[in-house]
Amino acid sequence: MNIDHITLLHKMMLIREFDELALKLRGSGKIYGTVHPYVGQEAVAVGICANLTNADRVTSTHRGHGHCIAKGADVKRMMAELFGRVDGYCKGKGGSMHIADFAVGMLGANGIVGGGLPLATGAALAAQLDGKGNIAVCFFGDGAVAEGEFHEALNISAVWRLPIVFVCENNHYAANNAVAIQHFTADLAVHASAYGIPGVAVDGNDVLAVRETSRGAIERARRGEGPTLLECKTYRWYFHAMRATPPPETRPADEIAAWKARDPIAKLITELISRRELTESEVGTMLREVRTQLDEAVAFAEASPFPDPKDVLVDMYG
Amino acid sequence: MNIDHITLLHKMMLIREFDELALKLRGSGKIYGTVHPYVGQEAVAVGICANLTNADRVTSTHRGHGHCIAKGADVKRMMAELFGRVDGYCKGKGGSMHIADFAVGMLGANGIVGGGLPLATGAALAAQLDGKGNIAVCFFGDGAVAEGEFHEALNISAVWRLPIVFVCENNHYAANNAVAIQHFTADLAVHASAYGIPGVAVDGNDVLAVRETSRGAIERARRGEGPTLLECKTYRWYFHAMRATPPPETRPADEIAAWKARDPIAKLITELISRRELTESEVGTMLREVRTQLDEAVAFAEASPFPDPKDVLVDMYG
Amino acid sequence: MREITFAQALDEAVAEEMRRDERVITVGTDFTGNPQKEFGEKRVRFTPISESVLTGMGLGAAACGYRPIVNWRMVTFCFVAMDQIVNQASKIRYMFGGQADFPVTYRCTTGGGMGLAAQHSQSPYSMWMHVAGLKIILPSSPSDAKGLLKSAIRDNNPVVSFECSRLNAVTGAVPDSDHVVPLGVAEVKRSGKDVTVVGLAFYVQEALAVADALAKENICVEVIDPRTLVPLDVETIRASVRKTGRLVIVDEAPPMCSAASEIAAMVVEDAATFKALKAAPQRVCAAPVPVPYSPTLEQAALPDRAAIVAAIRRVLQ
Amino acid sequence: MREITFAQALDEAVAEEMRRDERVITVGTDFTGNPQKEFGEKRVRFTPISESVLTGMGLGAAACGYRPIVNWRMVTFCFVAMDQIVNQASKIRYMFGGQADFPVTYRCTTGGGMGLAAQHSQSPYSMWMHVAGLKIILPSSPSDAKGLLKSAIRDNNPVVSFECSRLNAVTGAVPDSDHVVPLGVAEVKRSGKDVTVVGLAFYVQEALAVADALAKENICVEVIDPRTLVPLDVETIRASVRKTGRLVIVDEAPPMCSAASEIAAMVVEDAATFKALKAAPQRVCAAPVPVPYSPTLEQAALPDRAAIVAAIRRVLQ
Ligand SMILES: Cc1ncc(C[n+]2csc(CCOP(=O)(O)OP(=O)(O)O)c2C)c(N)n1
Ligand SMILES: Cc1ncc(C[n+]2csc(CCOP(=O)(O)OP(=O)(O)O)c2C)c(N)n1
Ligand SMILES: [Mg+2]
Ligand SMILES: [Mg+2]
Repeated sequence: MNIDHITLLHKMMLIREFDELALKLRGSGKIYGTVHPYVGQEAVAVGICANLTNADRVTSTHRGHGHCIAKGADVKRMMAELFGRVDGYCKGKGGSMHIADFAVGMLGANGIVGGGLPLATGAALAAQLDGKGNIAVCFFGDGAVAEGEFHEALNISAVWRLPIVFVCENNHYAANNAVAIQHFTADLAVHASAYGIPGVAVDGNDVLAVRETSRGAIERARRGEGPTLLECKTYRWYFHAMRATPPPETRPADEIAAWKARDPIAKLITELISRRELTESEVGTMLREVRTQLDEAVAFAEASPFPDPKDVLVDMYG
Repeated sequence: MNIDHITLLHKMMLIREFDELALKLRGSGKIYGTVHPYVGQEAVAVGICANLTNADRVTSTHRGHGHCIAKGADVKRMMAELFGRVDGYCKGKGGSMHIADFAVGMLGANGIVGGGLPLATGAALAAQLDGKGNIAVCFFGDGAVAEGEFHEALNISAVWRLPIVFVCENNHYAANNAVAIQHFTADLAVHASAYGIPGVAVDGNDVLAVRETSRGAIERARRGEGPTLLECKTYRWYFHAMRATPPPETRPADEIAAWKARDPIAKLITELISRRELTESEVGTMLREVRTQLDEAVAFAEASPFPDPKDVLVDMYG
Repeated sequence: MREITFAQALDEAVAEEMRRDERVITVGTDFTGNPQKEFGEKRVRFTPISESVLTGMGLGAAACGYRPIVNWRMVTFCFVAMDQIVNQASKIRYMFGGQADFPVTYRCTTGGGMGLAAQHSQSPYSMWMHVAGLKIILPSSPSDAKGLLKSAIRDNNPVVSFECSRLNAVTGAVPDSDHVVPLGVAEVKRSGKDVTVVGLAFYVQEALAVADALAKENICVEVIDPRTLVPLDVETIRASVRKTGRLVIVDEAPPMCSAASEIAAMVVEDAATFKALKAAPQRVCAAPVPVPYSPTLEQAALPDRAAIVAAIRRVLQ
Repeated sequence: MREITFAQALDEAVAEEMRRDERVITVGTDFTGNPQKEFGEKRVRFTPISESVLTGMGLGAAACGYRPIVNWRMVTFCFVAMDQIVNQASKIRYMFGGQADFPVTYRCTTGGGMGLAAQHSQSPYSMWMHVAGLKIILPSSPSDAKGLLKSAIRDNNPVVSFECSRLNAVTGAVPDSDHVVPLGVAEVKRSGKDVTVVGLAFYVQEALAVADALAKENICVEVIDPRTLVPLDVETIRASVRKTGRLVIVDEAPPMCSAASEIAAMVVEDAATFKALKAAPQRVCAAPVPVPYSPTLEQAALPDRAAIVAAIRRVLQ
């Protein structure tokens, strides 16, 4: 048994089950607002964060649950946040799109496409000034590559050789728009060359490959050699976002089926079983444990009170 | 004698003398606000606009006098605008940084670095919809390449195959900051490749080369084959901008001297004389004519009244 | 007259104007229905997520003879495009001395009340009002939504259409014919003599509900909907205040430098209206915070009927 | 006390705070003097022209223990960074439930009157005031400039420092010691009994000049400088109005949804202050146009002493 591999699998399962559950709870009205499920993309967040410590900072997106869990956030407090309760990470003020856990270096989900790129660049600047070999990682989607902030962040990071890894999660769609509507090419790592930084693409459904490839980029950043643009090719299994009811699927059925056949969790399980690092029954046990953990998270959230309306002005200024 | 070549020379001279004069008039307080001299970069605007008609549109920058003249604007009305008079292009409302002449397809100077890129993209969209083979040209500096709008404009133009030529006037400085402060590389045409469009660099001090190279890009756009990024390497002879007094020079003296030795106007004169298309005395005559034309422009501006304060609300809405 | 939703009314406005004038084109990352089917891929364009270039592109195409409708979707998203709005769209006509017209319409949704948290619950219309050079509509009913958006598209200037999300599913009667509501004309949605309540968007409906309730106490509330924020129909509001002597303004933006501040200021700075005022004008606005996610906090942050009633009672004291 | 210029006072504030706390860093495309000499290339950084990333970078570095000063230069240029201001900086603390502080200072110049035309003559502070979550300073003298900017840099929240260009060369006495002016405290720059004039930035000086002139006619003008726009020292202004019964607000932004609107609104909505008012409050603001280039038009567009005097006479009638 390889503890690291088991941890990867456990985190991926936790993310998947968390988001499957979040969708159900959104449907039943326990969760408010919008849920952007990360299901299908788990290998990206988990593979990359496996190389990070709490002193490394990440910024996330609207589709942020996976990044939170991978970076080490507590699902109890995440769930409480989705429920809008005082024990949530943001005391119920943030909700799904604004979960942050500064204690583990998770500087926040972000409702603005591209909005996290400048923040991550600032975290990288701080890391560079600190000079302790810590780094920043910025997660963003293929859609964000069309925003000016993407370009500005890469440019200044390259000029200043900031310790940062730009992780483009290319799930081939921005909401309902396929990548061809957004970009000349589906290979978004090409953007690196104009900034003189490495541009690397990796199978974002292969957690071991993601971990390995990102390790190179991360070590490079730690050594002070500057940023990398890492493109993780992946796919989301579900709709872009869900409010009260699931929206209709607009993507080709065969495309979805093909990507589901490349399930990152199943892939890792198969791999670990074939390496004899894991048995089927251990998988079953792990899944049950994950579900129990999530049941507890829901119980924790349910038990947590709603914020007192009188506190509406609290937390504005420091 | 080659009329086209003489026209190129004449326009370049007119631009140079216009801006030399504008600096003097700024010093004497006849012109208000800020003057950004184009001296040294004349071959860029003139070489490119030689391939355009009034139905082609250009957008310009804070350093816009050269683009105006090259596109066919009348120096009389330009000068009146710098003087803040009612016969100026903007009736005195715009000044140096906001001269436009829609009649000749000059959609305006722009005080915002990068601000003209989206406008030009819109003009290109209009040209594409019109389907008459007209195009748009967007002038901007090396500094603007760091702004997000540069990236957004290139991306959407590439995806939509818009008829546009992006002309980066790389004069190697953004205000006092050398290109190395702004970018990983001094070769800014590299940005084209990520968008799948041609990126071409040309000696921006060689008007014949600029005209020739840009013709290719322009014809390509007219044929509906999409945008080109054209980098013109050049240099400004003077400070970034002048208000009441000329600011100190911060660039290396030998660098300035080397570029002045590559004066685009002198270069064309030498070339045309060696080709026997021109004589020294014709150059002298041309210069005198240009100066007379500018004297007339000043007289025109002086004779034009200041706007009536009562008209302050006029022109707000159409 | 047909009963349709606010959202349908807006879609109809766009479709009718696209039928009426083929220079009308529209760009955005998404559309309701399938307008490409009727109007083609040239005139209806799906775009990359690049609000800044889209905003300037609309302006540039407008300068060249088209009448673009740029859909920002949520107002939130267009802050990345603010340069093109503030430095270009609002100034371009005047600073170029009126050389050209710029008939571009920018559409976006506004407002909270739906559990969408800070970034997705904004109502910052006053930021646009402050910038001289934009026209601004803010309808509160399906009929006004259709009529105002049609006027916006036909207007020769940049017009920003703020469309309140909480009104999307509201239904109302909309005239069948070519229904146009002129810009710059407020509407007295309910006439009264005791107090003037100026509501914006969703809060017009809320003010009307409050007026109904208070009628039972013989309090006669006049409800005014400015409908267009720029140009603002100052005279209709002032005339109402001169009649009632009392003013309450209701809006879901935070109070500071809001549309509500402007309405209060322009009412009191007119000598005759000031003289007619019998009580201190009251603003009923959101708490000065980013809109929080949790329903208990969001309710506390946004104005509600109780707050409107309380303000009315204050001015009636 | 030394006499120094407004511009020098601001430079001193930054230098002193950088000496005092090595977590203070500063980024921008240009700096006055040569701060890199004293503070090094790590802490003083010349940047590409990328205001959006700089704005968010300041916030991100602030989240990680630094105290960045981001110099936008002209306020005009930061409209390209508006997303990072409105959607990130102003909301990040509250929406994350107060997990971290964000001690970042954004500096920029404002104002017209120098022949720089529409894009380079803006005073849009009210747009930032409207967004809950930012603190805002707007000094009118060298002493306040230094003291407020020092407070801004020490504050644990995003603070925007609006620095009026027309004041740059103005000189004034500045205390030698560590001179700090607290945020949120207005100053009565001149005491009077007949009318309260609230001026902003350059127009504080103009109001004082007008007060001098009117003193000869025995008109006793009280001049108040809010100094900080957020938090706004409402009580000092209201107390003055309760004393004088008359209010004039002077600012070079256009009137609609301006700081002047806010001051008018918050004065009149307080019952006691409203009662004390003897005349309709007057705003003296810019014409509702982009600032035009030509001196004749620019003068017509911006407020001047004559306009202030006229407004004072109106409220005294
Ligand atoms: C600036 C901005 N524009 C538009 C949106 C609306 N929006 C939210 S998510 C999304 C699609 C993002 O696509 P991508 O970056 O590929 O991320 P994914 O959803 O695929 O994870 C859009 C358009 C937004 N949040 N911010
Ligand atoms: C968005 C924005 N940021 C900053 C400025 C201030 N500024 C005006 S010109 C300039 C330098 C521009 O350099 P470049 O694009 O290379 O053009 P050049 O002046 O060399 O022609 C700067 C920083 C501005 N006008 N707009
Ligand atoms: Mg995507
Ligand atoms: Mg340059």
